[in-house]
Amino acid sequence: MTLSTLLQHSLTGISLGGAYALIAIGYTMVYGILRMINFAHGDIFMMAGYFMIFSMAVVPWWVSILLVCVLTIILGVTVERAAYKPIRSAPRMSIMISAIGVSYLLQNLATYLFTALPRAYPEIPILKKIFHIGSISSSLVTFVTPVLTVLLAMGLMFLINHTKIGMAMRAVSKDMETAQLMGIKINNTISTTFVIGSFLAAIGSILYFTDRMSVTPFSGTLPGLKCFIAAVLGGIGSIPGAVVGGFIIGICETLLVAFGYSTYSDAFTFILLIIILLCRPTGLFGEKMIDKV
Amino acid sequence: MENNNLLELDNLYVSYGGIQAVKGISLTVPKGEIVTLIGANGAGKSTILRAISGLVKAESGKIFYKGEDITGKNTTSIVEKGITLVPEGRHVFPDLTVLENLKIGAYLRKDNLQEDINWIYKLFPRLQERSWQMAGTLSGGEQQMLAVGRALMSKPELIMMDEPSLGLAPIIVNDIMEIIKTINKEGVTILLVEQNANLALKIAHTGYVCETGNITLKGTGMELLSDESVKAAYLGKARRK
Amino acid sequence: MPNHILSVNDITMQFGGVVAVNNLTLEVNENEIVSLIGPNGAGKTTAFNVITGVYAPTNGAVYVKDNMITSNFPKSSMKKLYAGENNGKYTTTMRKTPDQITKLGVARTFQNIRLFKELTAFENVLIAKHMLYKSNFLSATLCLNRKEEKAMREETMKLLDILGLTDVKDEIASSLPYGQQRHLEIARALATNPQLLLLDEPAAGMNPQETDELTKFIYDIRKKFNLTVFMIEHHMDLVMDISDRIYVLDFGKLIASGTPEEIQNNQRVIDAYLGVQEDGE
Amino acid sequence: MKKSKNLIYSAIFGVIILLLLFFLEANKFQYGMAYTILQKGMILAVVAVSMNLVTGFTGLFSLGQAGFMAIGAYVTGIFLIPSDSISEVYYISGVNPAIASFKNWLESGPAFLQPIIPYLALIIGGLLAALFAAVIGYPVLRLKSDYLAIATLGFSEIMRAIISSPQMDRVTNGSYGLKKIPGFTSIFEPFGIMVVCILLMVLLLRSTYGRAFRAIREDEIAAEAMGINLAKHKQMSFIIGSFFSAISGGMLAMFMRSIDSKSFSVSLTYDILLIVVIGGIGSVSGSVIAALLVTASKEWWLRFFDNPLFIGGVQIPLFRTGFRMVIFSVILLIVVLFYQRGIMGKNEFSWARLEKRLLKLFKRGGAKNA
Amino acid sequence: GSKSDSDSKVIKIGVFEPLTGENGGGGFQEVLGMRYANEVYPTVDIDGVTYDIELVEVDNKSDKTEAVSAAQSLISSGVKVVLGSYGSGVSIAAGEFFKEAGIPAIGASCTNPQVTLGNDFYFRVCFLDPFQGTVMANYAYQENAKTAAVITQLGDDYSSGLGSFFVTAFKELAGDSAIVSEEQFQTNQTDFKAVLTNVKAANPDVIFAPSSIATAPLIIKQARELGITCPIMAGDTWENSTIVENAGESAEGIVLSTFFDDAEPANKEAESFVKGFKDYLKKNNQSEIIPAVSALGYDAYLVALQAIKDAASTDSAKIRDAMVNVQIDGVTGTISFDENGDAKKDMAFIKTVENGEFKFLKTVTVTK
Ligand SMILES: Nc1ncnc2c1ncn2[C@@H]1O[C@H](COP(=O)(O)OP(=O)(O)OP(=O)(O)O)[C@@H](O)[C@H]1O
Ligand SMILES: Nc1ncnc2c1ncn2[C@@H]1O[C@H](COP(=O)(O)OP(=O)(O)OP(=O)(O)O)[C@@H](O)[C@H]1O
Ligand SMILES: [Mg+2]
Ligand SMILES: [Mg+2]
Repeated sequence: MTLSTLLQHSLTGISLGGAYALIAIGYTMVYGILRMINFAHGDIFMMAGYFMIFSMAVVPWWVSILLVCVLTIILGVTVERAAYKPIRSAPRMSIMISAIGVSYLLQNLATYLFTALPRAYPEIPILKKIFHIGSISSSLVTFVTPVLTVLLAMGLMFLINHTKIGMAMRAVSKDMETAQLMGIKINNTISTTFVIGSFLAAIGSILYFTDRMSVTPFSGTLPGLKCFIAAVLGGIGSIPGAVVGGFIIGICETLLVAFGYSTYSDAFTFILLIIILLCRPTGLFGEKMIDKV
Repeated sequence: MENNNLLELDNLYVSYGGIQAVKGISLTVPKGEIVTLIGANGAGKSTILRAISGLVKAESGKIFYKGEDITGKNTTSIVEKGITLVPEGRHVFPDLTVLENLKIGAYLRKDNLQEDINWIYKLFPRLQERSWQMAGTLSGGEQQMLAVGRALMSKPELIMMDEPSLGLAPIIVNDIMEIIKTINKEGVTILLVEQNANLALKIAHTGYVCETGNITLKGTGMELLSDESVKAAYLGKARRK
Repeated sequence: MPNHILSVNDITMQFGGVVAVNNLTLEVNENEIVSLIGPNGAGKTTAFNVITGVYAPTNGAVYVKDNMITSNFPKSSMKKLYAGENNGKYTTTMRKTPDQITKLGVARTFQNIRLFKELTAFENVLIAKHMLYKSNFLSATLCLNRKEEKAMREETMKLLDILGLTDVKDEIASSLPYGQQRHLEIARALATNPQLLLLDEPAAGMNPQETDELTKFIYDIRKKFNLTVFMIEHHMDLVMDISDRIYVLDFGKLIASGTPEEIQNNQRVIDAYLGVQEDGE
Repeated sequence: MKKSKNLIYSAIFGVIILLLLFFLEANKFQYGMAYTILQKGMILAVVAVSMNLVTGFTGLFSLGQAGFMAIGAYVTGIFLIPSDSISEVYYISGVNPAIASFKNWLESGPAFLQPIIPYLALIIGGLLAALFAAVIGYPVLRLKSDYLAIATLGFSEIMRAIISSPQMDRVTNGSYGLKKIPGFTSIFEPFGIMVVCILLMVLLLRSTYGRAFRAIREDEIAAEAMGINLAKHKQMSFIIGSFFSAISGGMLAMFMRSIDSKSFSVSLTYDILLIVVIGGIGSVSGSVIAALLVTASKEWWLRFFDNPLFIGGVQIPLFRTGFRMVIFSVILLIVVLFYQRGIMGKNEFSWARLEKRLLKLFKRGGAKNA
Repeated sequence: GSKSDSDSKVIKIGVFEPLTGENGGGGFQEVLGMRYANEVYPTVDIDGVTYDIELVEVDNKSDKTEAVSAAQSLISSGVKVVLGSYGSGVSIAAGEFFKEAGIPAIGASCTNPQVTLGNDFYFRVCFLDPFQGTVMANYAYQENAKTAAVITQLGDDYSSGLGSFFVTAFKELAGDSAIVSEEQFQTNQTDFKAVLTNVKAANPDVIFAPSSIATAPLIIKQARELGITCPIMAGDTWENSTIVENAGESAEGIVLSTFFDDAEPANKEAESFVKGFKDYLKKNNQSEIIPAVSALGYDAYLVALQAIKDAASTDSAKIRDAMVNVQIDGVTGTISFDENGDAKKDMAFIKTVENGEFKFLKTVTVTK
C-alpha cells in the first residue's frame, strides 16, 4: 500500500468518524438524561436528510441549512413530547419500545410519503469543493467534518460540566423527583437535551449526506446502529466518549476495508466493542457504576 | 391573610393505588414556628410532606400556602414559592460532587452562593473535606448531612425535613437539632418529621401525632412530651424511667 | 482461639485517596452480641462490606471460624494504592464471593434497605432458602423436589410469623412501611440459616418505642437460632442495652473497645461520637 | 373449589383449541392465512418467552436472540434438506463432503429414526446454541444492562457475519442461504413443540431457580448476599434462554422453508423484544398472547390498508402500499403509551381475572342498555 | 380493475412484490409495469366468457420472513397466477409455497438461478445471472479491458452471484490474474471510499459493481470523487433513472446490461408499450425513462394472460401446464421457456449513460 493510498484512507476514516461522532453524541445525550436508548435518533437523522432535499428545492442552501436545523429540532422535540414524555415513569424497556415504534413510524412514513427509491441529496456548493493534493483528492466536507465535530463536542462539554443547565441535566438523569425538589423544570431540561441532540443530528446529516449524496427511508438505520455502538464503546453518557468512539469506529472500519478485510468490517466493529467492554465494562469513558452498598 | 399561618392543610386525603395512606388530615404551620409531626412507621408522615411538595397528588382536600391554594400544583412551582423538602432517604445526586449537590440546591437562586457554601461547610466540616467526592460514595450519614445542607442552600421560607437524623451519629443529631433551632431563629419556618420524638418535641413549638393516616393529638412540644399516651407509644423505655 | 466466629485481621480499605478503614483488627466470639459504632463515615459499613465479600480489602484478612474469607496482598497493582504499615504482610490472594460467604453461615442486612422490591414478602424470604436447595435445575423444573419445596415454604412461614409479618406476606415488599421492611430484611437474612448475623443500622428510621421492641427481638432470635450478632447502630439506647462488647471506629481506625460501661465513659468516644449526653429530664 | 373451576375452564379451553386446530388442519387451504399466521405466532411465542426468561425474569438485557435463532435455523436446515436437493442448494460452491456423508448416513438410518429427525435437529441446534451461549456468556454476562445488551447484539451480528462469510460457503452456503427445507407436516407439530417448550420454561420459572432469577433481577447485591451464585445463575438463564431461542429458530427455518443470514438481523431481535414488551415484561402468557396478536395484526389483519379502498366507488385517498406499516407503527405506539407495562403487566393469565373483566364489561353494557 | 357487475366474472392475478424495505424502489417500478399491462389488457376471454382480470397486490417488504405470509395471503385470496418478485431472495422463499398451492408464478426480474431451479411452478421472463455475468465479461474484454475489479455486496445473493459469474467468465477470457481486486461491502453500507481507494490502487481497466439502486449512485459518485476514471459496469439493476438522478454527472459513462431498449422497440407490442407507458409514468409522477423492470413486469403479465388463454381455463394447474409451451412477442423480445422455466433469451442490451440518459450501445449474444 502506498503512502498516498494510506493517507487517502486515513482522511476517509477521520471524516467518517467525525460524522459518526456527531450522531453518537445525540445518542449519548439522550441516554445521559433519560437512561434510554433513543432508537429513533437514526431516523430523525434520516428525516433531516429529506428536509434538506425539500428545502433546497425552494430556497438557497444557507437558508436551507437553517431550516433543516429548525425542522429537525421540532421533529426531535415533538417525538420526545409525544412518545417519551407520557411514559417517563414506565419501565425502561417500554420506553425503548416506544423509541423503536417511533423509529418504525418514521421509516414507514418516509417510505409511504417519499417511496423507497433513493432521492438525490442536493449539493451544498462550498462543501463539495474538491481538493487535489498530490494524488489525494477529497472534498471540503471531508476536512470540515472532523473539525466541526471536535468544536461542537468541546462546546457541549463545557455546557454540561460548567453551566447550570448542564448541572440540571445531570441531576435530572439520576433522580427526577429530587431534581424537581430543587426547582428544576424537568420537561424543559429534557427538551433542551433533545434540542441539542436533534441539532447535532441535523448538522451530522448535512455532513454525512453531502458526502453520500442520496437518501432513502433506511438511510438512518446503519449509521444509527454504528453510532449507537460508538456511543457505547466510548461509554454511553459521556460526550468525549462518543467522540472518541465515533472516530475509533470510523477509522477502524475504513482501515479494515483498506487492508482487504471488508467481509469482516461489521463483525470487527462488534468484536472491538466487545473486547473494549470486557476490559472496561462501562466503555472507554463511561462512568463507573457507583454501587454503594 | 388574616392569620399568620404559612401552611395549612385542610382535610387532606392521599392514596397510593387504592391504599389510603392519609385520611383527612388538617394541620397548620404558623409562620416562624417549628412544627413537628411524629408517629409510628407507616403512619403517613412522609406522605403528607410529599403531598405538600406536589410529589404525590392529593385525592381530595386542600393545601394552602400563604393563603394561596397550591393543591395540585407541580413540584417545581411549589419549590419556587419557597418550600423545600429534605426527602426521606437522602436522595443526594450520586454522580454529582458534594459541591455540585450544594450548588444545585440553590438552583433557583441568582445571587452569589459562596457565602452560603462556606456556612454549610462550617455546619458540616465533613462535607468540606469531601467537597470533590461523588456524593454517591459518601457514607450514609455524610449523605444525610449533604441532603440537609443542600436544602438549606435554597434559602427557603418553609423547610420540611423528613427524618433528618436518620443514620446520623448521636453527636451530629444534636448538632442538627441545634441547626434547626438556629435557622428557625433566623426566620425560617420548619415542618419536621422525626422518629426521634424526644428531640423533635423538645425543640418544637407545636407537635402533631399521626396514626394510620389520622391526626390523633395536637399540642405544644412540651405538652406532648409529658403526655402519657405519647410516652407509652413513642418515647421508649429509656426515657420513661 | 477456637470460639472466635469472626476474626478480622489488619483490614485496610482504600478508595482512591480515602482510607475508609485503616488497619482494623477485631474478633467476635460465638453467641456474643457485638456492636460497631463510630461517627458518620468512620468506615463501619465498609468494614461490613469487606467481611461479606462485597469489597476486596486493600490489605488484610478475614476469617469466619477457620475459613479464610479474604486475604490480601499489597503486592501487585494494589501496591500503588496502599500506603499502610502492613505493606507486604499478606502475600497470597484469595477472596470468596458474597454467596460463598453466605454459605459459610454469615448473613447480613443493608444500611439502605435492599429488598427484592417487586416481589412479595413471602417470596423475599423464600428466595433466601434457595441456597439450601440440594436439587438441580432439572429436577426442580420437573417438580421432582416437592418435599423439599414444601419444607422450605413451611420454614418461611415460620420465620414470617416470628417477625410478625404473616399478615403482609403477600404484599409487595416496596409497599411495606419502613419498619416492616427492616423486619423483612432480617427475616430474609435468617432464612439462610446463619450462625453470624450482621445488622447494619437495624433501628434506623424507628422511633424509640420500636427500637425497644427491636432490642428485645434481637435478644430473642439470638437465643432461638443460637446466633452471634454483629451490629452497626447509632441508637445508643439499643447499643448500650444489648451489646456484650462494643468496638468504636473513627476515621477508619479503632479508637476504643470494651463493655458498654467502658465505652460510655471513654472520653475519646464521647468527644468523637457520643457528644454530651443530654439527659434533659 | 376455585381450583377445580380453573381446571374445568382450562380443560374446556384446551379442547376448544384442539378442535380449532383440527378444523384448521382439515381446511388448511381454505384458511391458509390463519394457518400460516398461527404457525408463525407459535414460533415467535417460543422465542418471546425465552427472551422474557432472560430479560424479563432474570433482568439480563440480552439482544442476542436473532443470533441464537440463526444457529438453530441453520442446524435444522442442514439436517433436514434432503440429500437429493443438496446439490441444488449448494449450487455455487458445493457442499462440504462431511455434511453430505453425514446426511447420507442419517437418511439410510433405521426407519423409526426418520420421523424424529426434525426433533433431533431442533434439539441439536438448541444444544449448539446453548454451548455457544455458555462460551460467550462467561465473559459477557459480567456486563450490566445496556452494555450487556449491545454486547449480545454484537455477538448475534458476528454470528450472522460468520454464517454469511465466504469461508462458510460449503457449510451454510454463505450469502445464498439454504432452501428446500422440508416444512411441518401439520400444525400440530409446531403447536406441540411450542407447548412443551413453554411448559418447561414455565415450570423452571416457578421453581426455586425461577425465584432466584427474579431475585437477581430485583437486586444483584442482595441476591448474592442471600447465597445466590450470580455468575452461575445468570449463565444458567442465558443458556436456557438461548437453547429455546434456537429451537424457535429451527422451527422458523421449517416454517420459512428457505433461510439466509439476512433473516436473522437485529430487526428480528427488535421484533421479538417488541412482542415481549407489548405482552408484558415478566409475563409468560403475555408473551404468548402478544406473539399471536402482533404477528396477526402486522401481517394479516392490517393488510387491507395496503390496498386501495373503494367505498361506494370512491377511492379513499390514504389507502396504498406502505400505509399498513404506518398504521402498524401508530398502533404500536398507542399500545405502548396506553399499556405502559404491556397488556399483561407482570401478571399471568388467570381465569378469575378474565371472569372479573368480563363481568365488568357486561355490567357496563347492561347499564348502557338500561 | 373497476368494480364489476355481479354477472361478469373475475380472475385474480397476484402481484408479489416488495413495495417497502430494501428493494421497495425497484419493486414499485416493476409493479407499475404490471399495473399498466392490466390497464391495457383488463380482460381475458375463455370459451367465449369474458373475465375481468384483477390484480391482487401484496407487499413482501423485501423480507424473507415476511415473504411467507405475504405469499400465503395471495394464495388464500384465490389468485390463479402470481407475478414477481423483484429480488430473488423473496422469490425463492415464496416459491415453495406457490408450488405447494399449485399456483404458477412468473418472475419478472429475479435473475438468480435458484428461483426456478427445482421448482416446476416458477417461470421467469428475464435472463439469468450466469448469463448476465458472462455478457458483461465478454463486453469488457471486447472493449479491451485487460484487468477488472469487482465490488459486491456481502450476503446479497444477487450481487455476489453476479459478481462471481463475472469473475469466472472474465478469468476465462483474460487469464487468471485479470481480476486485480475483489472487494466486498456490507448491506446498507454507504461509505465506499475505503473500498474504492483499494480499487483505485489496483488500477483496473474496468470496475464491475453489481448492486442495488440505492447503493449504485453512492459507488459511482464516490469513485469519481476519488478520481477513478475507468468505466464502471454492472447488471440490470442499474438501468434505472434513479441512479442517474442521484449520481448526476458522475453517472456519465457507466455501462450496464439490461433486458430492454426503449429506443429501438423490437416489435409492435414494444412500440405501443414505449409510447403508452411513458404517459403512464408521467401520470404516476415518475421520470419518463422506462425502467427495464417495468418492461419485464409488463411481459410477465402478458405471459400470464397468454397462458390463461392457452389453457382456456381458470384452473391454476392447467394454466401452469399451458405456460410451459407459451410463446409470446413481449416488449423485451420473444419469450418462451426452457425446461427450467427460464425464458430462452440469449441476447442482452448493453447501455451506457450519456448526457443524463441511457443510451443503447450494442447487443451481446452469448450461447449458453
Ligand atoms: N409508593 C407507595 N406505594 C404504595 N404504598 C405506599 C407507597 N408509599 C407509602 N405507601 C404506604 O403508605 C403508608 C404511609 O407511608 P409513609 O411513608 O407516609 O409513612 P411514614 O409515616 O412516613 O412512615 P415511616 O416512619 O416508616 O417513614 C404506608 O402504609 C405505606 O405502606
Ligand atoms: N465506593 C467508595 N468510593 C469512595 N469512597 C467511599 C466508597 N465507599 C465508602 N467511601 C468512603 O469511605 C468512608 C466510610 O464509609 P462507610 O459507609 O463505611 O461509613 P460508615 O461508618 O458506615 O458511616 P455511616 O454511619 O454514616 O453509615 C466514607 O467517608 C465514604 O465517603
Ligand atoms: Mg417516612
Ligand atoms: Mg454505614
